[in-house]
Amino acid sequence: MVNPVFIIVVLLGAGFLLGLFRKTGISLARVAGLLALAFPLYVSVGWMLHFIGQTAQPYVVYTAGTVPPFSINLRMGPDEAFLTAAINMLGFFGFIYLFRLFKSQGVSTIILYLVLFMGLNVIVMTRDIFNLFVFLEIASIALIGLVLVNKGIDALSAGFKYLIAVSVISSILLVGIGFIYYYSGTLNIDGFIENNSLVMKGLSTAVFLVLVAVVLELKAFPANGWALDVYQSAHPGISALISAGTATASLFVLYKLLPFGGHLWLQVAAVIGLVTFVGSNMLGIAQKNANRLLGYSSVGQIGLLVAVIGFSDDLGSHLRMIFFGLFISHFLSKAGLFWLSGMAGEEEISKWSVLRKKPALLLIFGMFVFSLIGFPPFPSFYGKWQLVMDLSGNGQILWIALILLGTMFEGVYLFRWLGFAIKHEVDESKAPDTAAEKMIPAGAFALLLLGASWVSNAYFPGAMKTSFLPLYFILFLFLIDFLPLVIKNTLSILSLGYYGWRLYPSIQDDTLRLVFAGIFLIGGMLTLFAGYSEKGKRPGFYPFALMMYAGLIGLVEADNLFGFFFAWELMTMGSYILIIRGKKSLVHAYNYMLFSLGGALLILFGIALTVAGQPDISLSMLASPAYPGWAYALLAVGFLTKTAALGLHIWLPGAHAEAESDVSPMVSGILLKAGAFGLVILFLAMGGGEAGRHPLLYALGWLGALTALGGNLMAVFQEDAKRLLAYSSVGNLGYILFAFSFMTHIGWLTGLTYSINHFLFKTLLFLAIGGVVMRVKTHNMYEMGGLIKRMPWSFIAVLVGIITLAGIPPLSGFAGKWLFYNAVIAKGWFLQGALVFFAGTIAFLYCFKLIYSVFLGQEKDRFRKVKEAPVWYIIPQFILIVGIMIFSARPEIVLKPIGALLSQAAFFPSEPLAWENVTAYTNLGYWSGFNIMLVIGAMFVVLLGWLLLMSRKAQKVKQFNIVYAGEAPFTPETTHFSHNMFAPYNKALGFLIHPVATQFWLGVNNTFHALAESARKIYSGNGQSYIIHIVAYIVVVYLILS
Amino acid sequence: MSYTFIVIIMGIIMLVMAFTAIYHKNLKVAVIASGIISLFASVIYIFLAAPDVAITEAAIGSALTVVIFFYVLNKIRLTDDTK
Amino acid sequence: MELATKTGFVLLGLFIILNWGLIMAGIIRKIIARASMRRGISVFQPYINLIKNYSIRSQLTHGVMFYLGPVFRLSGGVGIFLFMPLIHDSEIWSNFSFAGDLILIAYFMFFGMLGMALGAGEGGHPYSAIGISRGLAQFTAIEVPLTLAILSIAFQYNTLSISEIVARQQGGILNWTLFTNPLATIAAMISFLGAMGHAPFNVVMAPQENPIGPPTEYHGTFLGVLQTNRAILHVIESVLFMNLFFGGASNWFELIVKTFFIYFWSVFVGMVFPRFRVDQSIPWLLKIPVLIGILSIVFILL
Amino acid sequence: MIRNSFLVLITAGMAWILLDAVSGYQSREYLNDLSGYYATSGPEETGAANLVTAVVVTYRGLDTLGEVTILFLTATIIGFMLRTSKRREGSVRRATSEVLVTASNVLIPVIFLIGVYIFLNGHLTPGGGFQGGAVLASAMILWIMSQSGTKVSHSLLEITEAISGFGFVFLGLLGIILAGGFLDNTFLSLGTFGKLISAGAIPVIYSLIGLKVGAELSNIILVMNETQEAEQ
Amino acid sequence: MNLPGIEYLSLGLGIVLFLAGLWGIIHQKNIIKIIISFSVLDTSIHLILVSIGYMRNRTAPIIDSAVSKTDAASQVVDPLPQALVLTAIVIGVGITALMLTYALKLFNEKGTLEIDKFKSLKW
Repeated sequence: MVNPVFIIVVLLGAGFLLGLFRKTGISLARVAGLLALAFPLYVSVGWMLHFIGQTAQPYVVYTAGTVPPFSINLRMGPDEAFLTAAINMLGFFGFIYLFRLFKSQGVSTIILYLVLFMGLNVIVMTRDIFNLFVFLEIASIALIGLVLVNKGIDALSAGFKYLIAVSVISSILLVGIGFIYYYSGTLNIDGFIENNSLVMKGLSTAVFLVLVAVVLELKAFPANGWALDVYQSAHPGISALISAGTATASLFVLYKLLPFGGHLWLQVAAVIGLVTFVGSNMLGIAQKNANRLLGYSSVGQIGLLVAVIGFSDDLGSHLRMIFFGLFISHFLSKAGLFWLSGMAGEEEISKWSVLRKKPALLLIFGMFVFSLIGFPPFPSFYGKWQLVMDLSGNGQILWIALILLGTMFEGVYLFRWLGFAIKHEVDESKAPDTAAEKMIPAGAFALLLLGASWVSNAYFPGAMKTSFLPLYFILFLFLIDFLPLVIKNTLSILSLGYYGWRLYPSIQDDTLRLVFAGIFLIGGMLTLFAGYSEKGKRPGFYPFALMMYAGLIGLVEADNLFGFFFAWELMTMGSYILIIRGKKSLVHAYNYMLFSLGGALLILFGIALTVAGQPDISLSMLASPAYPGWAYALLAVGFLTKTAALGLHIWLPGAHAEAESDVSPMVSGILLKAGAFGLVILFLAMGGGEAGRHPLLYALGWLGALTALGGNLMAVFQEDAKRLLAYSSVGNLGYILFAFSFMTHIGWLTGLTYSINHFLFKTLLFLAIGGVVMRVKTHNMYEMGGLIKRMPWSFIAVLVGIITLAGIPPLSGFAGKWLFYNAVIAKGWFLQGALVFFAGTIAFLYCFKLIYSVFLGQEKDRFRKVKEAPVWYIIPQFILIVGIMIFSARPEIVLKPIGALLSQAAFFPSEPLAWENVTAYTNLGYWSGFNIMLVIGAMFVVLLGWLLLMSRKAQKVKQFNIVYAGEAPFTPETTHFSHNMFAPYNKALGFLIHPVATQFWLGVNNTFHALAESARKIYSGNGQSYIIHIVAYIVVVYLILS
Repeated sequence: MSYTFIVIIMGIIMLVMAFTAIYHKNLKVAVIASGIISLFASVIYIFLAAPDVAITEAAIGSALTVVIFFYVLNKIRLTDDTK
Repeated sequence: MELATKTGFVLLGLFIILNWGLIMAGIIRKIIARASMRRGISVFQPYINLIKNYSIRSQLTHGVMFYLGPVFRLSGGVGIFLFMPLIHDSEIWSNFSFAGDLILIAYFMFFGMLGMALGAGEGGHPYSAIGISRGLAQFTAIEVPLTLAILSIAFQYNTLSISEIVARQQGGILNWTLFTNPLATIAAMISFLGAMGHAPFNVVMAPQENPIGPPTEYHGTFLGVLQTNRAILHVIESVLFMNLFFGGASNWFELIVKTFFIYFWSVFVGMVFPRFRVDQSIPWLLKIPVLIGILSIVFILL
Repeated sequence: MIRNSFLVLITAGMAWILLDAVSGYQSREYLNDLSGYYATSGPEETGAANLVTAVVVTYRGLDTLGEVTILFLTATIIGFMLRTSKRREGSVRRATSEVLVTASNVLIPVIFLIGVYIFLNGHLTPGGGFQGGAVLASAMILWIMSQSGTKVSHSLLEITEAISGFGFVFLGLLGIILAGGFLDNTFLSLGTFGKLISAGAIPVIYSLIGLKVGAELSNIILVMNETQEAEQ
Repeated sequence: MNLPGIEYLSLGLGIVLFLAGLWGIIHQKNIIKIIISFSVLDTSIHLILVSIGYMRNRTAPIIDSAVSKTDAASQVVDPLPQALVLTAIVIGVGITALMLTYALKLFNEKGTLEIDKFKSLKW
């Protein structure tokens, strides 16, 4: 272990000596600089490793051969080792990033760079406040110098604003330090904390001055315009240093000095931090400039970290863990994002699509974005989770709400940005700068981020562990992305199969889970099958598809809330990428993500209110939440965003319709069940039949009924085949929600039957329509017509699908309807039931429209040559048809064990469904799927035979021969009656589907945008106003405190 | 205390100078006013038993700063903006 | 009971129903003609039509679905028959009603409709699709009062089994649902008007009245099949309403009389009222009959 | 008007805060533990008669190192900003007066010597590296004024800057190796109290500081003088 | 007349100058004026710091003929604030010089020194 003072010696010595080489020797200087920066990295990483291995004790460096408080001392403890290691890591890689720049800018910049990092190291290590002041000045000034590597008025004026702002802040700091010395007689941090209390007004004011100055150094909102300007105008390589480097050091300063202020200041820091987090992120919504946006984000994230420090009393022993998680994500991602900004070379976030030319960059970009918002497996996920849990344990509910609100705002702009990068049209003439010296740092930080994720998982407390096995496989898929599609697809299918085989023994007794696992896994394999028909390598598809499935299965597998939420987020992340792959999916995927994120945050909130800081986070905790009403409501709404309940549904149609042909069935037939599964878990925990009278469930029942009606009604008026199916999914999920809300035995059987059915027929329909769309290259049904002759197999699939959907006997859809009636009558929810029934009849309209417009009616000339859908689409469809047939004929295979479980596990012991061979009995009625199938089958065959016999000589004629009495024109004008098919219906009931929800969310969106747009006017660009903000901020905070 | 009167008088002058430095339209006059504040401050330092500080303030805070100001002001040969 | 015996009785029942359907259609058309001071067709005209159609030699088809459409249609009609208990307390005339209850029948009605829709759809003539779209649209509204009525009586009798519902209405005319739950009956009977496709809810048929509607597309044997189905369906739907609201039938005579009046009700109303457009009929159906249906449920709950 | 009243308001707010900060102020009677230690043990430990110097160079040597670094940074940045722009191409604006040239030729060495004297005696008398450095810089100013129009070489300044800065760090390092810690001055003999050659490494360090400060300040002035910025 | 000690006076003077400097910074539009105000502010801080280190009837913290090494503790004023001020003065001049250089460059870019004219970055 090297004496940390050598960090100063080497960096400063090198800095001074490089002054000799100002005119010549830039190459030498660059190498020397890099070596000089490698040294502190080596030192601090060495210390860190020793601390981790617990082979080192905190080390104090005394200067001047005297003990503190008489001289200045530096400390190298675990915290310092970690932070300096991070800072020096940034220093090293940041230097590489700027390597080319240094050549053009000369040795001076290298000197500034080395001194900057010397300063940051000392800021972290020093235990003397005046010394802190000096080195804060060093760091600020070095940065102001570095800002100037960007020429022009912008950087210059930003640098000046920064300079005067920092000068005023440090003046305040200095005054505070002076009075602290006067009142306490010491400048030593530890000495002060040990011996002083703030009873004296003068001293507390002095402490106020010091701490408020530190807070301002951390760019507290809204007195932070000066920093934003620098973020925007500085070279991205430099902005990275500000965001990740100086902020890190300043954060630690706050951590060191906050004990000065005692408990009061902890609260102040928490408030200031959260205000900054929420405020800054909200203003970010309106921001379009990439670097400035990163500035807003940086300020916000640092605010959150400040708040975490402020919460240290509440967090107790978890403080370090939470801080680590949030900090390291911000640190790595923000530096990485600034670096990427330099590589993209675009200021407008909409032009970041240029990254697409280098997929690796896009991948890294995505990683950073997800990590910033706190998606798994990144460390911030762990941090945010634990933070929220602990806060809730201490009853700090309002804080949680603010944290989640800020995160939501952050998601709003970060995902817009990510979406642009993935999907916005790209300027062909531009390309990202992928010079090695820029790739290395960005790549290294991305790898470090992965490493930190692993560390988080490995070292966080026991319950917060999840199997990383699927993640390793996903990583593997990223690595083999260059391989041909066949291999990747096969591997993916096999992996799902293997996982199912591995999982089966653990859930075979839990039929509920088994059903959902079956939907996810079998559905996954079937839909992946369609992928074989894709051409090319389909880069970037498989890792995310598997990520979604890993998440889905993780939901089933999870035995605690953490694992559940982990899986939930994983699924969201994967599905988002899958959805955004569609050609016109930019907006829709964005909407999907926003609703998913909002939902996930509500779920997190709900979980927090459930767990409330208790160590036990198993799923059974849901049965006795700390704040039952709120927890349940939040969880329910969270899950409903995924099931697209009415009002929260507006993301779904676009997202499902515009997705790729084989992605639509994944996200519609399979993914939606995640929400249903969430509801199942939640409702079960609410305590079986007893909870049936819960007002929440009553409300959800109505919501489900209205969703069913609204979704189906909207589906009727769609001209886009996939959109029609998507709205139909909204409606169907409404049925499912409705059925589960019953909280009765039969209600649940209904819900599960609907779930299984919806999986079967919606996957089938989306696959079939997807195959058609692939061939005819349009979604508009009125442009199709008569395709039955070209695509008979697809037609059969759609026919089976709509019969099942409509619930017509003998197919399994009827099972759901029958159970549904029994449940409604038993429960007594007649009005809602009638509503849902009405929705069910409306389903006929769109079913007919779908099959008629696409396959029947007049054949279009332009489609006379289209082929049947690819065989890889047909195969899974027929497997699904077989599934439907089996489920139709022998529903008891599935329903019986579920019923047994529902009774046995004492969820819903009463009113069971009795089975007698193949006939099901309730106390109301009976139904025998097998017999119905048999009777109808026999009858159908007989009648068909009879007709065949009677019309055996039937002559096949072309369609137009009848219409035109045998004299069809050569190219007849086709009159396919399809567009606006249900115009009278629209006239009658169209008012019901007035897009209230869309308008509402649009209004919310506009409100926040307008708010952000007007609020950010305070950043007038006038350096003096920024100073006024600072002074006003100080005064206001003081006012509030006294 | 005999110093007290001197300090009071100097303080009044310094305040006047501060007003001048902030409000005088001629930048050079303003610079000189700020230099005088520094200079008088260094005298007060001597009264406050701080000779080291006094020398430093006189040499650096007062003289050198004013020189640098003048260098810059000379470069900015501007008449209308000095208002 | 042996499956063969059962099948035998079922076929016999089907035969009776078919013939009664044909005759009833003839009688009613005669009555309508007389009421409008015409002489009208022969009562046996439906038989003649049927035989004529089955014997036409020239048969044209457009494709598989065109072919299957009538089969679906007839399966729908026959299927309802198969699952419908005809005579109260008679095992031999209960058909295959052991396989499913009221809900099965309610949903099986769609089977035939779907087949017709698909078959006509493949014909390629836009008028077919226009007719179907109107029919389906109106049908959604027609079903709502019926559903409310069904829910009402299911709750009233606490069963969904048709045989059971009939059994509960025995023992005097006052035990009929008509009297125990008049609101449900009114709602259902309004639905019945729509289901029968007579005025004022027969705008669905409007495209067919032009010379090139589905009846032109379907001709010969196909049309025969459709006519067969219509005969069966009209009777069997009347049987359903009879079972639900009018005490069922304890013998064939009762069945014939009751179905005749039930069916006649729809024709009678049709003669009195003009035709609704679809966008008029739907709001109308969703207002008054639905309100009545809701009241019937409220009434039962009280 | 609104703006001004707001400004008055926040200034008043600051006044209020500062008044609160001094509210506990009263004239001090005793040195506190920290300064008492400096007064009693400082001379012994460091060998410096000037306690301020003892504090500046040893006890708080790290601050001083940082402060020198700040000066170095500002000089570097100013150089970086101004040198990259157009330099004056030896254009003579006006002839320097003979008097000034002659006087400066005499005065410059004297001023220079005074500066050296000040920082060499920093541990004994008031004054030290900063003050001496400032004096050296004033010699520089004089020289520039007298040499108007000729180009001045930066190399000497840069070498002085670099060597003295590095020397400072190096002496600090010697403190670790030879004595009790970074910037410990006792690795050289403390000598006789009150003599020029005493107080261990303090005079050496202060001299380096003086050279460094002088060089930096001179550099700033030189660059400012040379730049043609804003002289269109 | 019982006059207050000079330390009170200089402390009060320091505070007033601080406010004056601050007022100049937030009120004056001209960048040079802002810098001048900053240097006033800087000076005021030094004055405050030195004042709080002062003790009546004591001498400068230098051991010489007047102050013996042994009871220096009762004879000299607090050396530490003075040391801090030394450091602060040098830092102050550095920053002032830096600000001035910025002012020069800014003027060169835009031909004006009005701070509201440099608002190319905002929001």
